[in-house]
Amino acid sequence: MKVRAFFFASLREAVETDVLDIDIGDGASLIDLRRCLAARLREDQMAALDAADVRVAVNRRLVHDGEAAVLAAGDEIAFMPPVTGG
Amino acid sequence: MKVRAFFFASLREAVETDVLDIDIGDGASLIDLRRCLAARLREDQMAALDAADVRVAVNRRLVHDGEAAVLAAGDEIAFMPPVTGG
Amino acid sequence: MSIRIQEDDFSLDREWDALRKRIGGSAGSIVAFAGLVRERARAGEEVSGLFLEHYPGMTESSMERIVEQARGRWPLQDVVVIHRVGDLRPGDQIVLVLVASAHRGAAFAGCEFVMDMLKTKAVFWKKEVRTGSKGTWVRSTGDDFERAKHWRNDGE
Amino acid sequence: MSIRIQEDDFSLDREWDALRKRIGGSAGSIVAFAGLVRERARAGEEVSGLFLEHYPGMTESSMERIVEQARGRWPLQDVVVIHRVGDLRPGDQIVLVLVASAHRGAAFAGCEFVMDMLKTKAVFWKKEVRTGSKGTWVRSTGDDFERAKHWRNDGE
Repeated sequence: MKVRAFFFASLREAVETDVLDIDIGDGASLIDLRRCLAARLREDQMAALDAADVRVAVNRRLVHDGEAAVLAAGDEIAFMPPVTGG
Repeated sequence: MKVRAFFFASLREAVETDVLDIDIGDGASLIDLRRCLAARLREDQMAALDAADVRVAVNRRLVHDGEAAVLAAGDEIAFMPPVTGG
Repeated sequence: MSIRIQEDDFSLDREWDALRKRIGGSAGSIVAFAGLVRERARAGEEVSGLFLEHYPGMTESSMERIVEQARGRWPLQDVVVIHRVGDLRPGDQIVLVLVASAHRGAAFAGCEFVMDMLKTKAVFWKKEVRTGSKGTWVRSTGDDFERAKHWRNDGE
Repeated sequence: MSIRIQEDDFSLDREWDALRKRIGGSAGSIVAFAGLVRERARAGEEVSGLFLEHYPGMTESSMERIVEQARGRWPLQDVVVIHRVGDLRPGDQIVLVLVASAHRGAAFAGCEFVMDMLKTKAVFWKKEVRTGSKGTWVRSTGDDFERAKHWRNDGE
């Protein structure tokens, strides 16, 4: 199935793109997605995505239980560094 | 000497004028001024001026020590009910 | 800095633009408060208007003192206070307080402080006018005094 | 009620007038906060601009949640939040929060709460751009987190 990974702000700069289309096996989890990304990105890029303060949203909802979430075709997975508005 | 007494808001309504010109002896105090006013105003009007929450300003400065202040010719004495702005 | 008393309405837009020109890129936060005439009094009765009275000279001094106190407590770059007097109708603007600071906490606190002091210390008198009645002179509420008092104890 | 994200500048005047029309004589207090781009970063370095980024859809939800929380805590008659994105320059307006209430304490608290939450919870990213450097992504400060936290403990 196909999912899309989005990268914002400092992570967009680190990964050098704002979106990656990813082909992944049905029923894949976020852990599987990270493995896919690790295969395509440099080590320093993965380190940026793996930082403790990076939050992940699936279809624009924060995933609080983390890596266990099972993905579905067409899912949008966003990697977000710490936010600040105002 | 001549001084002027000003009345604001509810006191203006009670006294039925916003200002009274008063002729008073040199060196008169606020106590003397009140005596002068008592001679010219009705009892209910004086009661309004004597209310505990009425503050008195001489030349636009609050008189904190009250009745002892000695007046000078041309002084403006203001009788002010509780203020509220905003 | 500007402190004014006027019968005419004020334009928030004009004051805001002038303030922004004065502060340029030096202050990051502007807080504005506007008080409007409410169509109902505290007890719920319909109000047809508000009459505001002041004591020229003394009222200005009382406002200046309030603004000075605010500037002594917080790093405020600019403060504007405009207070209307005369006859106002429901929905009309009564008062505008604009505060600019590099720190939003200071801008909020400064603006709220000025308002709380205007409610209890500034030399104005307000009469609520009602259809078919003589009207009532408004007094600061217990809440107004509590708010004014809290600034004395509070390190904020 | 209005929550918007836009590249274009906003007009406080237009928002203010629209708000006043909506509330009529029913609310006595309006508090406005505007955040402007400062010409100096926290450490004092000159800033040539700010770049703001958001996540369409998710950012709006985060703002709606903040406004809902504010309305759950205080009796607010109307709330407007406008947040700009894209490239901004020193002195430019970034964000506008307008809150109307019958009670000035509620209007002040509601506006300050929304700002404190925007600083720490709203899905935006800000980069300070400096002449001759790559720029720095801004993070909420310790003070921002303290302010956001104080609303949790505080009965205000």
